[in-house]
Amino acid sequence: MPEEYEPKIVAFFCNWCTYLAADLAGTSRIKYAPNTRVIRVMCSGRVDPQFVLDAFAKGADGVLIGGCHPGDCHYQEGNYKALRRFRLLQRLVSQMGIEPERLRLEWISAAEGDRVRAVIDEMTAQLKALGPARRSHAEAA
Amino acid sequence: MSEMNGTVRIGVYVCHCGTNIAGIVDVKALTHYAAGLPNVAVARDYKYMCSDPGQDLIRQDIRDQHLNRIVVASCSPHLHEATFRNATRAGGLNPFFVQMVNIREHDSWVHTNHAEATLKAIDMVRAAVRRVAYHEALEKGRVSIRPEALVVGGGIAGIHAALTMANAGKHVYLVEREPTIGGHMAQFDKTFPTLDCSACILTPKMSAVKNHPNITLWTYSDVTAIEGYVGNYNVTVTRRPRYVREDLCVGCLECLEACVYKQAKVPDEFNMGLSKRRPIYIPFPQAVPQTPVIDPETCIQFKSGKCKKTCIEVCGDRHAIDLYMQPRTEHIEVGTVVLATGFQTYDARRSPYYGYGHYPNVYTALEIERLVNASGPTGGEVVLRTGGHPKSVGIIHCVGSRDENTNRWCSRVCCMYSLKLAHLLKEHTGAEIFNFYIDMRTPGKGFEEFYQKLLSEHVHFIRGRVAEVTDASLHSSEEGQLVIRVEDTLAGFVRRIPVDMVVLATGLEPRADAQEVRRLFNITCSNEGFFLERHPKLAPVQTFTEGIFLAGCCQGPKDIPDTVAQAGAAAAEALALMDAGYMETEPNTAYVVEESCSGCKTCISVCPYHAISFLDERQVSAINPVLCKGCGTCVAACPSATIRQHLFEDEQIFEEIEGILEYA
Amino acid sequence: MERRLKLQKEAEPEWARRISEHPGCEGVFSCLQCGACSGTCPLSIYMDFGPRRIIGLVREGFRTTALSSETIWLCASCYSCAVHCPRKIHVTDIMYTLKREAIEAKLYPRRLPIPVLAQEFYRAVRSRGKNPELWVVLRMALKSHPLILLSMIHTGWALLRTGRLSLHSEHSDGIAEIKRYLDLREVA
Amino acid sequence: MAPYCYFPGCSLRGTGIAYEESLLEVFRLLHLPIEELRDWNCCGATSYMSIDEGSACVLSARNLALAHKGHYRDIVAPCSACYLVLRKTQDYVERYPRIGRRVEESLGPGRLRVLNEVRVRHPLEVLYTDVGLAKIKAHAVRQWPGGKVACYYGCQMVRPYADGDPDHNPVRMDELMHAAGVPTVDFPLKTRCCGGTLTGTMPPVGLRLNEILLAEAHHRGADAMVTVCPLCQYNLDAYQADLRRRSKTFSEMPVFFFTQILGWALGSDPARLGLKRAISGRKQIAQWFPKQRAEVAAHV
Repeated sequence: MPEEYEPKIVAFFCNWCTYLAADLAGTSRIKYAPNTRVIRVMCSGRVDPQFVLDAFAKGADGVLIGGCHPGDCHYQEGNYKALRRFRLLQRLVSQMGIEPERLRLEWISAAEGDRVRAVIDEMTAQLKALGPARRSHAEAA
Repeated sequence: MSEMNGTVRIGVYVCHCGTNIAGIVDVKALTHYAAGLPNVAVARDYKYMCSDPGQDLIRQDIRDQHLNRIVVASCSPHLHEATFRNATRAGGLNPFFVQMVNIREHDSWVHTNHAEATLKAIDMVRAAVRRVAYHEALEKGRVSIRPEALVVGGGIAGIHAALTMANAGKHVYLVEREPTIGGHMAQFDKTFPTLDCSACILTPKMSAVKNHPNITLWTYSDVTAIEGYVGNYNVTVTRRPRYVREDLCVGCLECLEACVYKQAKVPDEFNMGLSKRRPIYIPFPQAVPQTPVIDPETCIQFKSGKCKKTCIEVCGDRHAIDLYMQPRTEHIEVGTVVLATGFQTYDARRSPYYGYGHYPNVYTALEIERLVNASGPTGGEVVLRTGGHPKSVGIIHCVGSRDENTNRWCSRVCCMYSLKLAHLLKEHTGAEIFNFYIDMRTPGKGFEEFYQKLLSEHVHFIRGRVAEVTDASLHSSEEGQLVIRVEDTLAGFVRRIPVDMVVLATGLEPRADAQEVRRLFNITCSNEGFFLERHPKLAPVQTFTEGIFLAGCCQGPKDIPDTVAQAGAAAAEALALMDAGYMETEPNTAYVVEESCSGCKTCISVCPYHAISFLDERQVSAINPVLCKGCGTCVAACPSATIRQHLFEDEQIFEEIEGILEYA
Repeated sequence: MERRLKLQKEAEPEWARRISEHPGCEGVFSCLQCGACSGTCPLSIYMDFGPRRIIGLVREGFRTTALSSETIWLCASCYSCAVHCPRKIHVTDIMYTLKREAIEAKLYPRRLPIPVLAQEFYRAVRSRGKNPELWVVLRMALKSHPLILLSMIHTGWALLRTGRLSLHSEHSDGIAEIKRYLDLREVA
Repeated sequence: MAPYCYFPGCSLRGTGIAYEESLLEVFRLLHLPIEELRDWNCCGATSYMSIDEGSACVLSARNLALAHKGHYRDIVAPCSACYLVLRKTQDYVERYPRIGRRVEESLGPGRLRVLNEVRVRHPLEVLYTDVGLAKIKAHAVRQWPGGKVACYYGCQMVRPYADGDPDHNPVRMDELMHAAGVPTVDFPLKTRCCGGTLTGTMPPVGLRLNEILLAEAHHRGADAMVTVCPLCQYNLDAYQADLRRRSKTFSEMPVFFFTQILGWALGSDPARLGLKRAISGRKQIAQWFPKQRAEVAAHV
């Protein structure tokens, strides 16, 4: 690649913890990599596996799901449901030949603005190292 | 089921937010790009979209340009979604045809590269434009709000919140963990900067609580469970047995004198262990309720069963003492909750270099409050643990505050209460007083004046964080005293100052069980562990859980006036809800498309609110919109994609995903 | 009398920034100037500035003043400041960094034996791989204050008669390897 | 069990020779296998850090690498300076890539990670954790004749890389002494710096620091001081004559290595503990350990 390749990460953030953490990162003027695009859902439990597969199919280099810490879910246990689905997704995705680093689930509470930076910067760096996702595989989904 | 109804005409509005957004994102380019997107009828940028003229743009365009979808690229929806929905409604359009794009918190404030930030904004706007086309008209739901309120914590914050709501005619349940209400304020001697007697201004409010027809006071009790949702919380309160029945006790306190323990033997919690109490006791004379407690840990009858039970004898036919009392569980329904669970002070043992717990004459500030108090353990006479009166006192500020090794925040009240204690100790003992501070913080009405007063009283102020308190003397002049070693950073040299008494101005920190309480009420904590408010500026007493409000130090360190003000604010917010009698709810509930439901019942198992039932006759699931909180878990779980969610329809999210990823 | 005035042109903010990038010096700009370091330091009472003011000088970029101070050399690196600092600043490591800079810039106070000892020690170990205590001390004394030797005679004799002074100086067998390791710096 | 790797450092071959003698004796009595690190080099101490921290880390890295090559799990560094620099090197190569690269240049590619596979231990911590107070108690066969002792921990062993003992108030040496039946006094200056090399470079300053320590120990009713570091022991022991000259109220006291005291309690032949190498308090030592009189006399 001539100029540095910029991966694109689709992020699903829950309305009550991770989305607010990202807002906090903003109000605290914490700087991080500009590679994520956040889609707000009420709860990480709303993230339908199809969303993730569609994102990869349409050319996402990575998908990040953010929810409340275990026990802190605004809807009691949506994040546990998300976790179960996530495990399933991981297997599915790897069968499609997509590297595991490209799919990530993180618990980030509304108070952890700096964690948003840490996670996004780390994931961006990993994806840069990996290079663009092999879309052909993804489209098989 | 949403589909593109008629021709979609979208208006896109890009906010500069002064330079907050425009300083990083190229708003002109963004607007120009948006104007070229499919279905976009008009795209504008404006300095402040949230201002009236900004909102007018939307209203005008809806009428003149016949817009039926609105996209606002500005700040977080948590801040202004309501604003733009209202503007849209005012324009004669259903408010749910709006989609916000967060290009401030999630873009301009967190990125530095103009090109990258603008590109990100472009992606996000494109996604919103595609999404909003699939929006549909929705009506807000309503939940009724019960007129009863629960206040947790009976310190000055809880007391004031409870009284305010009770005076407004609402029924209030005040639950306090300790045997009496009053909290920390009851332990203070005087209050800064006015030096009026803490008890004198607190106790009238305490008895007001006791006598208020609209207040149910449960002391020695804990909230053990809470279910339901805003307006309709079901609360379980467990009342621990005090072994003296409040309904029968007349508060004569004869039982205390009658106790077989002629000499009190148990360290008195209220006096910070500086005095002793009996197994049957009342925390302090003006305690509310005026009902003694029996502490089974130390009562002979409970330990051995071999007590003469003189307390019961003297209580006579009042029969108020009941050694067989059991814990009681109360179930109540309330519409709103005010949390006022307060703080705890930093444990000075965590800073061993100051010798608390090792040198008897090292005290915490709270201990001094009791020591100088006329009704305290020594009747207000300042006597050292080793006997005698101090001729010199060192007050060390910022103990367990502003310290990365312990608590990193400023506790806000220590400077002022240290000044207060300096004044009181000088008044009581005439001792030489040394204050050791890092920065003197007196930003409050009359605070700076108070500082000035102390300076004129010849109290010493030495700027420097004390390194250690030791009894190792370097010179005969230090023999038998505690030596404070500190750099006098203003004079520029290290000093050793021998004193008879050391006072540690310990900071304020979250209660040890703050995390459990937070989970119980389903709210969040900030990093420090204090309860997190919904917005630091605009919603300082709200939480992210509707109907639950914060008052006092459980939200962060603050002094009494600020606590009372905040308690009033919390009460007002709760009252506003209860007086309205109902609250509008986001119409983001899930719903079943019956014809495609396979009746597999997967959804029923995943719903945390039991909002989904199975209609046997029709063999399909049905969702009760009142119980549904709109998390969408069932939607994602439904194998036949037959459960859907308003505001978060699959199409809408797919459009958002593809909008983000489609490179223009 | 001494005229005390600092012109802003004497300040070197770039240097301050550079220092803050050295290992252990990250915290220099978060200093509160509370004086916990100088207060707990057993030697600050002999220092011309003391750790707190040194950090003040560093972050304001007063390079020469900081590097020519005696303070940094009197630091015996007991790390008391580091564990007391409410901002977790590694004051001791900042002192080390300044010592290195002072030697490179040849700004260290000439009359002080301490930097001389450090350099003698450095040379001895480079050539032997081990530190021949007696040798290093002698050279240090001769190079700075030969008079110190007088004060050492008693101690020296006591050590000798209790067999605590090894006159022959040990070598590491791997000295060749060690030299190669250490020299890498010069080439790199 | 795998033998401990013994890293004497320069002092234990010179001024601190008694530390080596007694340390090895204690390990022998407790049947702890210990072998000297072959071909070790100087740790660089504080001086190296003052001139070039890269090289300082290289010096210690070499010792760690040697220990790893010898398949040792623990490297035992009795000298606080050595202990600190070894720990600091492990810390720095992890935390600061620049240092890491510099060290890797020397050790060769891939050798960096091995450095943290060796555990750096101080003998005090080995005896406290690996052996344990109970076993010391059980093996302590001999009554201590030397009265009360003041346990002096010094600085670099407790700060900043304290191993389990709280850095503001370490207690493990005191507990070991009690286990060995040796009474201790409350010594508030237990972690106050002895001045290190200042006794040599700035005698008035260095001496004063040690005067304060010895005076306070005496004031607290201690008959002797106990140390865990060769430099502390040297400073406290070697200059008492000068201190006596400075003030008549000053009274001499022996300054032991904690291993000398443990060795005695564990029943060692005093001759093997290097007691005769003391410079100060030789009178007391002669009284407390009569068997030694002949030997001591020979040196007076």
